Amino acid sequence: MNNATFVTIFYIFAAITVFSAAFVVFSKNVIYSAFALLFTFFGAAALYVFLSADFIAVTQIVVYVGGILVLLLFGVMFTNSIMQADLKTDVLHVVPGTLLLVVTVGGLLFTFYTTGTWKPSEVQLQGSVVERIGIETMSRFVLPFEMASILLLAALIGAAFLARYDNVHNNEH
Amino acid sequence: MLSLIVFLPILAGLVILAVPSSQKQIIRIVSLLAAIAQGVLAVLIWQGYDASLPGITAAAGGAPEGSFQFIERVPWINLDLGGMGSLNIEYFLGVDGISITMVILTALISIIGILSSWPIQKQVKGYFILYNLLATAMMGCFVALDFFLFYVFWELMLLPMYFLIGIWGGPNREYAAIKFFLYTLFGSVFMLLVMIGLYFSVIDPLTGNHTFSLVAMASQENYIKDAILGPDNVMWRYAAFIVLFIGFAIKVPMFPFHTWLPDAHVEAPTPISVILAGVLLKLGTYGMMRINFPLFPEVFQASLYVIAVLGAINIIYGAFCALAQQDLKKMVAYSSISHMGYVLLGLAAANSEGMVGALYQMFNHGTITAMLFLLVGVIYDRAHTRQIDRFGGLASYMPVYAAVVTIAWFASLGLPGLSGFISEAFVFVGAFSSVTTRNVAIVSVLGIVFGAAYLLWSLQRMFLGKRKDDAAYDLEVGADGHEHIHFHDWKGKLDLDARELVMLVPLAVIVIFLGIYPMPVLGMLTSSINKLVEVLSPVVMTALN
Amino acid sequence: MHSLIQLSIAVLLLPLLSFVILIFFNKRLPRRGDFLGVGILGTTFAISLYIFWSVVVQAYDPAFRVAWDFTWIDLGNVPGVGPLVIKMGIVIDNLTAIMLAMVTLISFLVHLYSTGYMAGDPRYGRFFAYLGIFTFSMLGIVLADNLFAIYIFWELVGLSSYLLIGFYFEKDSAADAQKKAFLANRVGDIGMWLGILILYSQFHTFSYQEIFANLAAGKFGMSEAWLTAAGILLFMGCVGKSAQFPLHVWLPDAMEGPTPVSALIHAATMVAAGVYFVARIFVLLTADALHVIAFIGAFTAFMAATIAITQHDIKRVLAYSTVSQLGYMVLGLGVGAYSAALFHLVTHAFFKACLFLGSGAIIHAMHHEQDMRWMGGLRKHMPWTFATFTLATLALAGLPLTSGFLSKDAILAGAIGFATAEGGGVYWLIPFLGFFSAMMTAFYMGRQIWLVFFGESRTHLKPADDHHHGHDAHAAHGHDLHHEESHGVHEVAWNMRAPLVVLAALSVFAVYSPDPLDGAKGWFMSMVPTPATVVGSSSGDSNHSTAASPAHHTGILLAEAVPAGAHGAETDAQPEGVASEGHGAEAGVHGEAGAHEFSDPRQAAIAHAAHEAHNPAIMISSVMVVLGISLALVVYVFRIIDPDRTAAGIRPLYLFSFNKWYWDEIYQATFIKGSVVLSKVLSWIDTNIVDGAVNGVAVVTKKVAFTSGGFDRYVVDGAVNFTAFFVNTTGALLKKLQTGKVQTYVVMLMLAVIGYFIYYFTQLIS
Amino acid sequence: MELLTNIGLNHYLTISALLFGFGLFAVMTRKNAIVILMGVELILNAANINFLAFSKFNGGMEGVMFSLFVIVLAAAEAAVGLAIVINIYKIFRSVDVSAIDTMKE
Repeated sequence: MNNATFVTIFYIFAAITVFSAAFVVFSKNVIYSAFALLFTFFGAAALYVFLSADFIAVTQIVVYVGGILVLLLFGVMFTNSIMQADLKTDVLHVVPGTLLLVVTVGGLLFTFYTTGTWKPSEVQLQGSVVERIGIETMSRFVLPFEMASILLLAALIGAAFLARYDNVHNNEH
Repeated sequence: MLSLIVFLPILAGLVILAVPSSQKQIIRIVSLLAAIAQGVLAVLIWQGYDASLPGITAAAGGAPEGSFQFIERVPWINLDLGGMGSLNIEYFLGVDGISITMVILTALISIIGILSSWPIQKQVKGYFILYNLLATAMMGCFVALDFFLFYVFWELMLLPMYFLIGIWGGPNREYAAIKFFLYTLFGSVFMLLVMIGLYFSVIDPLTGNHTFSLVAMASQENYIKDAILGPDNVMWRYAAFIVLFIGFAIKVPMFPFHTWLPDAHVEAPTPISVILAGVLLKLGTYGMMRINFPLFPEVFQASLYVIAVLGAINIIYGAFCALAQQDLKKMVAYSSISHMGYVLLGLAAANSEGMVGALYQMFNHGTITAMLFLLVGVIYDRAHTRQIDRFGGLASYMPVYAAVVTIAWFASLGLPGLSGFISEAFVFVGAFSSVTTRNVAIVSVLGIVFGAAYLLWSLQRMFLGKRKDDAAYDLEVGADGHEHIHFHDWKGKLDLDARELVMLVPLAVIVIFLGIYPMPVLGMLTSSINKLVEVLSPVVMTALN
Repeated sequence: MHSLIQLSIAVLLLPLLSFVILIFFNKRLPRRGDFLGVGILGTTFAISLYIFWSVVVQAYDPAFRVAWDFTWIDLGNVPGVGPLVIKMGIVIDNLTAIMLAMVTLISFLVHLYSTGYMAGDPRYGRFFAYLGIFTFSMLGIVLADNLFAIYIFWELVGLSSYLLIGFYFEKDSAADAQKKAFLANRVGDIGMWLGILILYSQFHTFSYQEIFANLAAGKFGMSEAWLTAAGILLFMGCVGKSAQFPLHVWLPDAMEGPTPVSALIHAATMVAAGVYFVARIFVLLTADALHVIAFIGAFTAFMAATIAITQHDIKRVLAYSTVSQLGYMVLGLGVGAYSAALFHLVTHAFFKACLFLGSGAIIHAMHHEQDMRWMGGLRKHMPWTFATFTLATLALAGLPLTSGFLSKDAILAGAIGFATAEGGGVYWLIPFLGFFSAMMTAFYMGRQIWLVFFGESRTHLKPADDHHHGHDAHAAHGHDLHHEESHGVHEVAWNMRAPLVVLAALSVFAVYSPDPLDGAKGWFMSMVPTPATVVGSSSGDSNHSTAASPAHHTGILLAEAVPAGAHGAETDAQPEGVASEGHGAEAGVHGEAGAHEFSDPRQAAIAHAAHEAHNPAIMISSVMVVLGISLALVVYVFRIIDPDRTAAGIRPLYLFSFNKWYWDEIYQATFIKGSVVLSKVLSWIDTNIVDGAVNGVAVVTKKVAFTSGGFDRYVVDGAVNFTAFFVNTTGALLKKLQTGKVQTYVVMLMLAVIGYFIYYFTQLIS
Repeated sequence: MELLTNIGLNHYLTISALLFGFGLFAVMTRKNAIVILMGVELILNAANINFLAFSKFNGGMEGVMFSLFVIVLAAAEAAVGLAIVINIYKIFRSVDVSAIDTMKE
């Protein structure tokens, strides 16, 4: 894979990511947003591959696309009647939001490009990092790992508790 | 032991809180039982008291043990003040000859006060809770050996007193209560300043820290030389002495700070008058003996003559004012002023005879004046007036009452054989023996005559002479437009009843017994007084400085 | 403890027992317990008589002395003084023994008499109780061995006197009189108390013996003037109690009490206590103090005699006569006739008690008529009373063959001796006043005897208006059995008669002295010799100022102490050092009775001169007495001079005497009114100025408070309110930001972040 | 041109900045709670890209590990967030966050 191909592919995925993200945000229809988000995730996963993080990319697809996105879709379906014509969402704070969007992005980009003092290391990540992830997980990052597992458990229970259908609770309100 | 005797009334107050306010009898009985228990404890303390230990200052080596007795000492509040050091307040109780006398008096008067509170019908629950709070504060003042603790009890006393006068008092009660409260508060504000100044001037020799301990403060060697109230700061020491003296003098009350007393007495209900005159006034002179004088002995020595003159003014001025009064209770109030003048005079003598006389006078005035106020209460109960002119020939109506009145009146005018005489005699002996106060003593002796004059005159106008007709009474008492119980309604039950006799007879017995044989009380206090005189004597001061 | 001490304690306490029992239980006892009072006093008298017998008759020693004391108050180790105790004790010597017998005898007789006189009184039992406490206090004075104790009993006597004068307290006059008596006595007492204080402040003891010993040793640290002052101040106690000028006004008023009380207290015993007390402190009186005492005594004797001449009330005449006679005793002490004065005390006690009891019998018989103008002719109705009353009158007048003659004469001899020794001049005034008073005494007593017992009954002459006095007494006594008319005048019963006879018998010379003209030959004056002074006479006549030095004194005292050793053994509880010296002093003083060899030159001179003056005194006084009696006869029996017309002729003088020299009015206008006015003024000052100042401070504080309140409301509070307003407005504006919408908050959050970024980067750039 | 063809750190950062901006915009402006959640996911992805980019060009594993944890966190967050949204829906019968302004009171 030569450099030109690499660059081209990079730009393609970058464009997919950015534009689909823009679509997510600007689309009035929630369903469309959700599907656009799918592309964003894919794009991001591709970018991860470019960044030598193949395992992360796979995880991204499995977790985001397979889990979170489905969850979001279910959320959309739970909270909106699909048959209902008006699946659009209203916006508010458009002017300050836009302003902030421009300022934030502009600020960030300005910072990135003016800093110029990023000092990339001589040794960059090369190839697959799966094995190193495994080693790191079980050595330096064992504590965050375990904590993440506890967090997940807590989130599992919490989500199940919150979302369960509680008739009595309902009636009270 | 001391904690128990101090906080028993408050415990009783808590119990009363739990009793429904309709159960008046239970409330009274609980209070009475607490007071009696307090009395029993006082007797136990008296029995266990070793009269040979001196008190006033610490024993050799700086420890209060071996000088004070029944000591209870635990750290109470420890505040770190950063750059200013730390604030160490102790819960420090103990008795010596001066305080044990007052403890016994307080316990006795508390019982009498409860008995005389029996007929009170208005908000009985609140009354007794406040009363018990007052009893705790009084007792606490007498046994506290930490200045801060003393101050806490001292201020604690004001509150119940204010309400007891302001709620259960006579027609002009709010005025009297406010006057009492503000006056006393005015005095104690300065005390607070001096207290803090003293704290930073005194080092406890045992711990090396600053201390509020009155025991440590009473020894001049514990003062830091250049501290604010240290021996070098003569001006501040004078100022501190004067403001402390005024603070205590207001309580005594000393001329010209006395005017709250007649008002407070006239408006206060009988038991509160008894407490006020019987115990509270003594706190002023007790404070002088415990705090004001031993902490500033050289200033005390310099101001003997002034104190003696003020005492003499109290004696004679009080007697004259009493002579002019038409209201019997006001007359008795002024007699209190006159009699507390003897205490001041005795203190100013600065020798053992005078100081023994002063302290003994405090005790005796407590018992005698309690009798006087109880007796005034008795006649007010029956006639609903205290105007001396409206009575006459009462001795024929109420022979027992007249007899008790005669004993009380004669005790008050210092008849030998009754306790008041011995204390007054010692005061004069002391004041005359001291060269400084000799002239004052000579003038003050006139007080004996005027004291006899107003008491005998009132006795004559009320009790002797012709027995006024019932009809005449009707007319006179009814003339002011108020509905009074007329004397003829009381026929048969006019004289003292059993409850009143239970209050009065023990006091009369004490007054007579201590007049014949004073050693039971004097024996306790002599060694402390001798120590106090030694601490105050100029010889010791020059040796130190 | 010596057996006599034990007995004397019994003597002291028995009357107290009588008081305690009777005051509490008199209503529950049969006859109100009068038998108990009489019985106890009888026992007391018997014991006293035994003491008298043992001391005076058996021992017959002028220096007899037994003492006992105990620690009453222990003040511990007093700084600057050392161990200090205050002791109470009893001392028995000849004088004490005599006084004990006298007091208990009269008290016993008065008890007995009262069972008749007071019968039917509603407070009959209480009367005996009061008599009991009086007797107790009086015996306390007699037995006390120190100044503090005597002061205590002194005031207690005052109390019992107060109670007894006001026994009929329903009468306003009685209530006034009792108050007056107590207050007048208090005025005297404060003087006495100051005197005690002067002595105590020097020696830190109250004991006579220790004070005397210290004085004799010259340890008195203050100036001589203070010692004189101490003497005069102590004498003030006597002035009050013995009704000397200027405090004599209470005694005549004290006659408002029941007559037995007048006899016991206001004639025989209590008023004599003052004299007794001066005798006790006699040795420490300086010459100056003695001069003051002599003049006051002489003046009192004279003044009271002049007043007695014009009084109508039978008891008032006797009261002023008592004042006059007390003046004699004080005069006697003042001139140094110590033995004579005490002798007169005893003789006077008996005959004056007899007179009072006799007058009581008369009053009783006359149904409480006390005005002599309406009496007369009682001689036939009351022969016993007449006889005893006359005998006592003769004794009082000082006619030879009576006890009064012996004692009065000795005093007058002493007065002449004193005047001679002091070098004449103004000092002759004292014997002159004495003799003049003797004449007047004879005159007014003759007048009394005649008005009461001779002539015809004048009861019917009494104007109806004048009845109220008797009436009141009637009502108070509850004697409504008889009516005022004097039909029932008859001799009194035996229990009232017997005391009169006993007391009259004791007014005869033979009881006291074998020689009817010289009391000095009798046992009394031998047994109670004049003690030597302990203060020297340096302040007296400068010619005699070779006062014995303290060392000289002590030497004599110690030397003389040896023969007294026999009695020294009897003083078991005495402190060693000082007391034995004191004992020696007493012994030395009394060592040679009869031949008075005083170490003090002034005292010796007076004693000598008095001895010389004995015969002139007898003659002059006899003449004066005869003159007085003759005058009385001329005026009232032979009617040569009409008393009424004479009185009208010298009306100002008459009124002056009749109104008692206006002393009451003067005192009323000055001291009493002054005190009341002063008290009113001070009370006004108290309420309006002192308290006014307090209230003024309150008002000012209030004003300040209102001002600062205004300031507070409009400025301080205004600021606060503005702040509140500002906050409120800003809040109202900012509230709009609080939409409750999460996204608004996010927007703001981001704004803040961006703000920070911008700040950060500007910082970074610059 | 060099800048465009030589893919370096800044390219990734630019992408992540844009994603972050879009995510923030969604969170700020959209009324629908679900879309807000989506915006959050976008922000998380932007962060992930940054992590990985820095990790890549730094040669260290920390960024990789963190992005792994971020994904885990995102999963948990999505689950809980959706549960909350559903609860909100149950209570208010709406997922319009502008209507849910009970915090105002």
